[in-house]
Amino acid sequence: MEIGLSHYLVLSTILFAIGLVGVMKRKNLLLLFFSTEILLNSVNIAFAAISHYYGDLTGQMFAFFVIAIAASEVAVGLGLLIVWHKRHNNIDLDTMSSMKG
Amino acid sequence: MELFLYTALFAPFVGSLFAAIFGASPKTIIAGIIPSILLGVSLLSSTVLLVHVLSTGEAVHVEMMTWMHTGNLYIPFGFLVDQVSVTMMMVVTVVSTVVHVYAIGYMSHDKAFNRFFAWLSAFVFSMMILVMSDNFAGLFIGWEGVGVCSWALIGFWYHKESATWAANEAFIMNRIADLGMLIGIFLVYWNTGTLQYHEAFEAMKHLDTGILTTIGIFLFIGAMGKSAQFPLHTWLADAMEGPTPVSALIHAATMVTAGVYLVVRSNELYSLIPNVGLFIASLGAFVAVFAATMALVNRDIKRVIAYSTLSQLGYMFAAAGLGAYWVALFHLMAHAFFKALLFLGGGNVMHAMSDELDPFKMGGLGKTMKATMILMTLASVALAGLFPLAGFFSKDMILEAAFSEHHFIIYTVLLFTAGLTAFYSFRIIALIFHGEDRHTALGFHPHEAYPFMIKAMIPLAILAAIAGFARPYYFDMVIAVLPETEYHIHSAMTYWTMTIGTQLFVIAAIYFAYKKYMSSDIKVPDGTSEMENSFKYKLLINQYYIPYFYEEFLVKPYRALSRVFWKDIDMKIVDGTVDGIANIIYNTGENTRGMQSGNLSTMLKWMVAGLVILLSLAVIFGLTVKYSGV
Amino acid sequence: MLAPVNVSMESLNLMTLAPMLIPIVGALLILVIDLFKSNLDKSLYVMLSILFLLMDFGVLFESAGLFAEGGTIMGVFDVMLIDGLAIIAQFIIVGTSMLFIPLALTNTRFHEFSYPEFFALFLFMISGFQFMVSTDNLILVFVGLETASLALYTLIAMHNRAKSFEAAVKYFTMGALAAGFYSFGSMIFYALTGSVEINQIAAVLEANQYADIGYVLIAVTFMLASFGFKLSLVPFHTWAPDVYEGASAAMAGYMSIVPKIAAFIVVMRLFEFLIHSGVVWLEVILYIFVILTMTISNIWALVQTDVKRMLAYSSISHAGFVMSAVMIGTTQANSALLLYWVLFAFTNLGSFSMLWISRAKNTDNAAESDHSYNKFAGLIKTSPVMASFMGLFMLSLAGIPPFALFWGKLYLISSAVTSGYTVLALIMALNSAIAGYYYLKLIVYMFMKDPVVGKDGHVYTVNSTLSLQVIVGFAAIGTIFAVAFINPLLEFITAFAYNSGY
Amino acid sequence: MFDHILSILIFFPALAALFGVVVDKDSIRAYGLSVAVVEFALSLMLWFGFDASVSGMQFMEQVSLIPAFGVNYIVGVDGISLFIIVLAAFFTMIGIASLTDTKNVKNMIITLLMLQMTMAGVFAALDAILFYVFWELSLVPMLYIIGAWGGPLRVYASIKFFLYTFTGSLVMLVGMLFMAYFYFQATGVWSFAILDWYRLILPQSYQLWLFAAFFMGFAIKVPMFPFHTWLPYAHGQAPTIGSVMLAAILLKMGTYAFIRFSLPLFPDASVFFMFPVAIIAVIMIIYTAMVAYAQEDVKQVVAYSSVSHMGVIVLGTFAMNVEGISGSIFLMIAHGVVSGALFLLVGVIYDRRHTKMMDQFGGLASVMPRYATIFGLMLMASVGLPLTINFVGEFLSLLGFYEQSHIITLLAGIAIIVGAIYMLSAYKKMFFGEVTREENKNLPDVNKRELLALIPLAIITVWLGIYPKPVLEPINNSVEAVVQLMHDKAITPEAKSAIPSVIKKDETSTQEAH
Amino acid sequence: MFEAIAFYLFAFLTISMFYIVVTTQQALYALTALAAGMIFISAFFFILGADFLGAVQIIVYTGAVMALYAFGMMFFDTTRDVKEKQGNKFIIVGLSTLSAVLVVLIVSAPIVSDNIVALYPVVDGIGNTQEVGVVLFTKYLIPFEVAAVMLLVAMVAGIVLAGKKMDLSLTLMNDAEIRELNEEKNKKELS
Repeated sequence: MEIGLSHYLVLSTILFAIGLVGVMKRKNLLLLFFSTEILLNSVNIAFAAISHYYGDLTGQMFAFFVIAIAASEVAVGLGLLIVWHKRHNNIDLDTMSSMKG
Repeated sequence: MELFLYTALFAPFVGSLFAAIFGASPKTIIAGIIPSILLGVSLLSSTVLLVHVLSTGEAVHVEMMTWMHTGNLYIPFGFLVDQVSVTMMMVVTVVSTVVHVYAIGYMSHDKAFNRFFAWLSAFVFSMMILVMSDNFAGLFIGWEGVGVCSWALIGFWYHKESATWAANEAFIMNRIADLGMLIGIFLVYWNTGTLQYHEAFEAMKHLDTGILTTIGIFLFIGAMGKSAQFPLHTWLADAMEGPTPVSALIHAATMVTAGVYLVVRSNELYSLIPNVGLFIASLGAFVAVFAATMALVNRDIKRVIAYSTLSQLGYMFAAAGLGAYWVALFHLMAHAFFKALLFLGGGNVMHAMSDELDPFKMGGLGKTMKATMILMTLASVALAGLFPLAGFFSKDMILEAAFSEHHFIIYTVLLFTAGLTAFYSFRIIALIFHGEDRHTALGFHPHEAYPFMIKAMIPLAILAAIAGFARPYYFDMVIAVLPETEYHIHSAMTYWTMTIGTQLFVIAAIYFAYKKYMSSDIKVPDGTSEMENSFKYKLLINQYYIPYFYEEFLVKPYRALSRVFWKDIDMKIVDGTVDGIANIIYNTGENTRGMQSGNLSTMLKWMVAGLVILLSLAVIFGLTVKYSGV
Repeated sequence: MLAPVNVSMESLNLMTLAPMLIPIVGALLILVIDLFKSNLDKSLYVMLSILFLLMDFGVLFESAGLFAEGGTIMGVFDVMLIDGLAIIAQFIIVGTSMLFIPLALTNTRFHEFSYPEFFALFLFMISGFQFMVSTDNLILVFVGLETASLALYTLIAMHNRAKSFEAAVKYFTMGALAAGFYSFGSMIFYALTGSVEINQIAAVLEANQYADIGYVLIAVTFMLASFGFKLSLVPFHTWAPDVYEGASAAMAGYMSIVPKIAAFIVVMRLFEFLIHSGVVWLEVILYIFVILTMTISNIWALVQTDVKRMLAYSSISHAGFVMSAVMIGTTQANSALLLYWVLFAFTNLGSFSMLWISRAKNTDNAAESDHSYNKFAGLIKTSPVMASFMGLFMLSLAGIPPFALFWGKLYLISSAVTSGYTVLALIMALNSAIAGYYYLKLIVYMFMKDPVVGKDGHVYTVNSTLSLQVIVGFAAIGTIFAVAFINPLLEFITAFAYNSGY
Repeated sequence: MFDHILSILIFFPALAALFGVVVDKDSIRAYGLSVAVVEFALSLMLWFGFDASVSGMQFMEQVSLIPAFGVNYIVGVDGISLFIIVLAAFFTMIGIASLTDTKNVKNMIITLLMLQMTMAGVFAALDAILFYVFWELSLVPMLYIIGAWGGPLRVYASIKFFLYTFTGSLVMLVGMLFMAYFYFQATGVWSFAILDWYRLILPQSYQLWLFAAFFMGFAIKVPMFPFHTWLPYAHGQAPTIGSVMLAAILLKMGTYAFIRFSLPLFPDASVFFMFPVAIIAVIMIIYTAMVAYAQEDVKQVVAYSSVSHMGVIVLGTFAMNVEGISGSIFLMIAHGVVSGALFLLVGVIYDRRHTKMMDQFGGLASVMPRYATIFGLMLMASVGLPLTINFVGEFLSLLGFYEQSHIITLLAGIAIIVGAIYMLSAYKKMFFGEVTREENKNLPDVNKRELLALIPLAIITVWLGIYPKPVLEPINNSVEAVVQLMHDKAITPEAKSAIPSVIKKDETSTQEAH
Repeated sequence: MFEAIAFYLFAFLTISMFYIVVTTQQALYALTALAAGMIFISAFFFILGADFLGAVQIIVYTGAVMALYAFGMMFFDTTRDVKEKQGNKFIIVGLSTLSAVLVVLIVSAPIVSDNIVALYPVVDGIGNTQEVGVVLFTKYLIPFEVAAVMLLVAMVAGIVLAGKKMDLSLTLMNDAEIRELNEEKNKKELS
């Protein structure tokens, strides 16, 4: 049973879908951020796999940069999270709807 | 001659302007005198022109300036004084001069004296344009001009509801006819390429009868309105709300005869379409008897005279329709004189009776108003057509024409109408001047009119008396432009029988009228007598219920429909649709703005939802391509 | 062992990097200055930023000259791509930034401008956008995009009010999701073609004759979702109104222009070849997007009570309007897009600056938000000049000729007409009519109602300083006399776009 | 000196309006009036410099605006536009002169001057985009005038006015772009110049669509049934001056555009749509006249009467012959003068009584005789009395259309009846009868300022009614050129036969030369 | 064979870890599961021969990102259950299932790619790290540098947001208060 590219892609897609579920389901900002990490990580698997099967390094490069981006996002995201928490003393999305319409 | 032509035309205009300058200022006698003098000037000029035309037999034709010129259309202000128009000019200037002078007295107590003269002179000016124009457009200018002057003068006492109502009625009803006239003019233009009488009539000779018939009918519709022919006749009786001089000038002598003038002027057209002519004649005969019947019972002096006018217009149309154009014109002239006289006399009576119009409330006025009585009797005799006054000559000719053309029905109707005419004329003479004094009891103190007013009427009286004798000369003059139709009854026997028979019939009618209304048991009717409750009387006094019909079936539905159009269709449907679309858009926004709940979680769901929808579409498309392509 | 890599400096074309490096240097300088001496006045940083941006602008001219001579320039291992689009987009980005940064010089003090970091981040953001537009490598696009976005989130949050945090968080979170979409989309492209460079992707797909159209569509879908977020296309637009409302007016105005033009450029690069290859699906989807975005956001804008929020929806609508150019995909349409955006920049600069001028420190208690319509009632009586300017910008946004945006609309609709999109042209026209209503609403409030805030017109000009007035004046002149510079602009844009193959 | 007179005419008032910002508000009225007088004098100079015997465009100026896209600043006048420009300048002058005490008079004057710019621009523009620019721009001052100085529903009315016309004209814009594109396809050059477009012969199917697109814009502006409902609101709510400008000039834009664009560009489509349009025109004439009759507010009567008269103008336009088109252009001017005057007159009484409801009046003829006289004159002109200005136009319009259809003209001719009905009944309600209301007993008659505005209008009304030649002749020459162009361009046999050729006219004109 | 087993094992592990992340009510569980999931992912990288990436994954994610999150969590009360009110579960479940099914449906079909030329081919016999290094510092030099800028931006942003007194509003404070604040700050620096 050969593991082909498709397997990795399917895995990646499933993980991505899990990430999407998390994004939609999570009302806690921090856990929401976790879900976005899942999204990015799932893509990384696919990149690495494609890179492997094509024998091309570009995919690894992409994954590398995705990691960097994820890390930066975490920094900014946490900054915002903390500021928000300082002000409102919670990180629940449902409290975050002062603007609408 | 051009100078005289312009003088004749513009003198009334100058007079009108002069009076108009004082329009808003208090009464000044000069505002009446100057226009009257200017009208005299116009009369003189017209006379000069008449002499010129008589002596040379040549028409005077001038073209003052271009009015409209675009494309192939070319309409000048052109004026033509030929045998027909000079007749009309004489009639107009004579009657209007007399009426002006008379009105100085008649209107002397009116606040709006100046305004009256401004309008009256303006009317004369319009009438002069009407008769002098050498093209249909010019005719139409005069046509509408007299219409508006008539409107202003009928509604002269604008504080009276009835007067303003009558004015509007007259104007609108005339407009209905004018539309016909306008269409006629369009037809003339598009078929002949010109509106000049001469060229147009020339071109018509080569046209298809169908088109000519249409033209003839539409032009005649115009004439029907102005000359108040059935069914557009109701305005004329109501127009009597205006001051009496106005009625004399406009609604008896001049304006209402414009229709006859039009038909006479278009004789070349109507000669080509005898069927339409016959229709005109029949309608004329019908109107003659129709109006005469209404005059029989009416209790308003002026309305009686108005119906009589209507009836006489019927005669004129009968004549014109039968091709006896010159007879029609001749009757027009004669009628102008005696009818104006009759009206002015009526005006004297009104003056005397403080604007009371019911002859039943008068009686025995002959004692105090001898001059008026004589003049009115004279006019009535002329109207009745007794020898040797003008009416005899002109009316007799019409009967002869009908007879010799073998239209015996028309003849009979007209003959019968002659009797009716005599009857109702003398009915009011008898009621006003003779019989018992019924007015003193009602608190009236009648007095005779100013002497100069009486004097002013005298020329008319003279003309009404002698005009008939001018017939042969007149005939010689107008045959230059009108068809030479002389009617000779083949046998002298028949002729004399007819003439004398007619005279006797008329005299009998007069006698009957005197007998009935001079009796001392005439009372002011109070609606209780048997006669007043009879169907016939009701029918006649209500003018055959035609005004009622108009009110119920035209005016009220129009008003209601207008309201429906405004409130329901315009505001609700048309505007409602526009606002509805706007509201739908706005409300869509209002109702869906909740989608933007401001909740981050919802926003994220929207994003994912968008993605999923796109994905589904992509899959569907991808599968379609995959399985359809292979 | 790997063979050593020999690279000559010439082949690197380092010149292509110059425009992006300048703002980075500027930003670093600002950070360094702050290290040595804190509490310096904001005017210093504003002027420094402007100086660096000016330099940047000048260098762009240099690049433009090079492009005009030698066509597209690839640089630094073919990662950098300086073509006409890149140059025009950078002109717009840098130019607009230059015009927006003086808005920091307000009369009243605002939290964010007290920090030099604000200006540093601002400059970083600009360089991020510049990178984003001047490459066709999806990696660099991604990195540039994130650099700019992260800076932007921070800038919004630095306004330091509850609403601005909320806005930043919303923007950030959705941005993170969009980043996920982007990477997934790139991944599929990579899987399909083995490349992350757009021209390579295009070439490979072309060679395969789009055999795997389904996969292409999946990739396109993810890309669309990602850039739909950036461009605020319905239904990915939900962040826009909230973020505009939460951000300061100056920032909101900036956001309505610069990030979007950068995104538009990438979208053009990414989708143009697909559209030209006859991917019907994409065309249909874009058609739907365009119409949905234009119409729905217009309808929502109708019911707003806050001017800034209305302008947010209006910006969405404008973006949808312009998106049609991407769908049409002709040179005329692409030129129209860029032209439209330049003119839109002028107009929005004006309108948001006007809001900014009138922004008080505190939200007025009487009014429910910072810039409610009610606040502007009767402005013509209290502050006629202000009202006239505001009215002018509203008219321009509504597309009333001869003001700036009309010409953009004209050219854009014309491009639709030229390509046979009759229905689209009509829908665009009718949407302009709907949009007329909400712009008009503000005019109605300003010109036809009686003042409620107070007789004193000073309320409306609390922030007014000379620099703000200059900016507004500049925007007004650009808006009114747009017709004077449209021709050279259009010729320039058309030539550059055409020579870059768009 | 005539080289740039059109540009001066267009931009002088705009510049003056800008300068007006600094003029003190007590002196602004004098300032505005002097500017308007100068503008009017300029327009008269234009008239005198105009060579009536030339049928083409005169005083042409051309400046490239966006050569890359074929947008140019091209202005020029021919007989069709000349008089409307003069009329616009005239009404601006009259309007400013007759301004009564208005709040914010300064803004009003500035707005009016701006409006004057747009009006001059619309009629002088010979480039479709330039035309569109002024066309749209003219909405703005009007919006402000209605919205800021209007009645209680002013905001609703002004927005309705703006959006309705705006929507229509956007559709028109799409049409223009298509037209330019077709021109581009045919020649390879972008051009929006109308004179260039005239040379383009389109297939009939294209013409039909383009005609429809242009029609949307024009029909709403005219306004034609069923797009007319903005008008009563606009008039009802607008201040006097607004109604005057709207009725006198702005409505004419639509019908003018029909002659400038629809007819010469799409002769076949015009012939194709002739009957539908004519039927709409007839509905406008009769239906709105009846609606006018039902009104209770005298201003609404005049407003609806405008729609009715515009119907006649449209009908004349679509007569496709020289008589009809000349007539409709003349009627535009005539209706401008007369309806403008009528709105001014309504304004006079509104200033005194602050109501326009007819049942509030009655018997005014005795209280205000001069007023009644002038009103009467304008009323008679409005109902199309010969020797007043309206008659010439109405007569020619109907005459022209009679060639195309007898029945429709007959129906349209009902205008003269229904027109008389609503006008006379309105006049009767206001002026006749006894003075019943106490407050009406001492109303002052028209004062000098009002006379200053009204007398010239009265003079024009009569003068051009009697002697329309100075106006009609230049119109005629230009219209002949247009009709000939249409004839030459027509491709379908129906259109060829419906549009007469003018060339055969030579022999008649020599004959009439004496 | 080994590869297949490893793949399925780690696939199962990652999926379950991430499943825990999105479903658990305990923030600490989620954090731990996430960290574990990341590490399992690095296993894939090693399987796929991307050793460098695997290392980075562990270092950056588990080392840095998770540490950051852990710091972040210290601000909050992590012992409490995370309460999440769900409006409509159907939407979430429906949308995510649908998306997964759709993508899987397409992706599971084999990709037929011709014409793919590896631009930066993996060369046998050379360590992955070295290869990556060469590509990273030639072709991807610029993205690499930009990523550096990005990290700087993130750093500055983090400092500004979390470190600079964002809980005070300079907008609303008056001049005197700000001066006081600055003096305080200077004092701290001096001391």
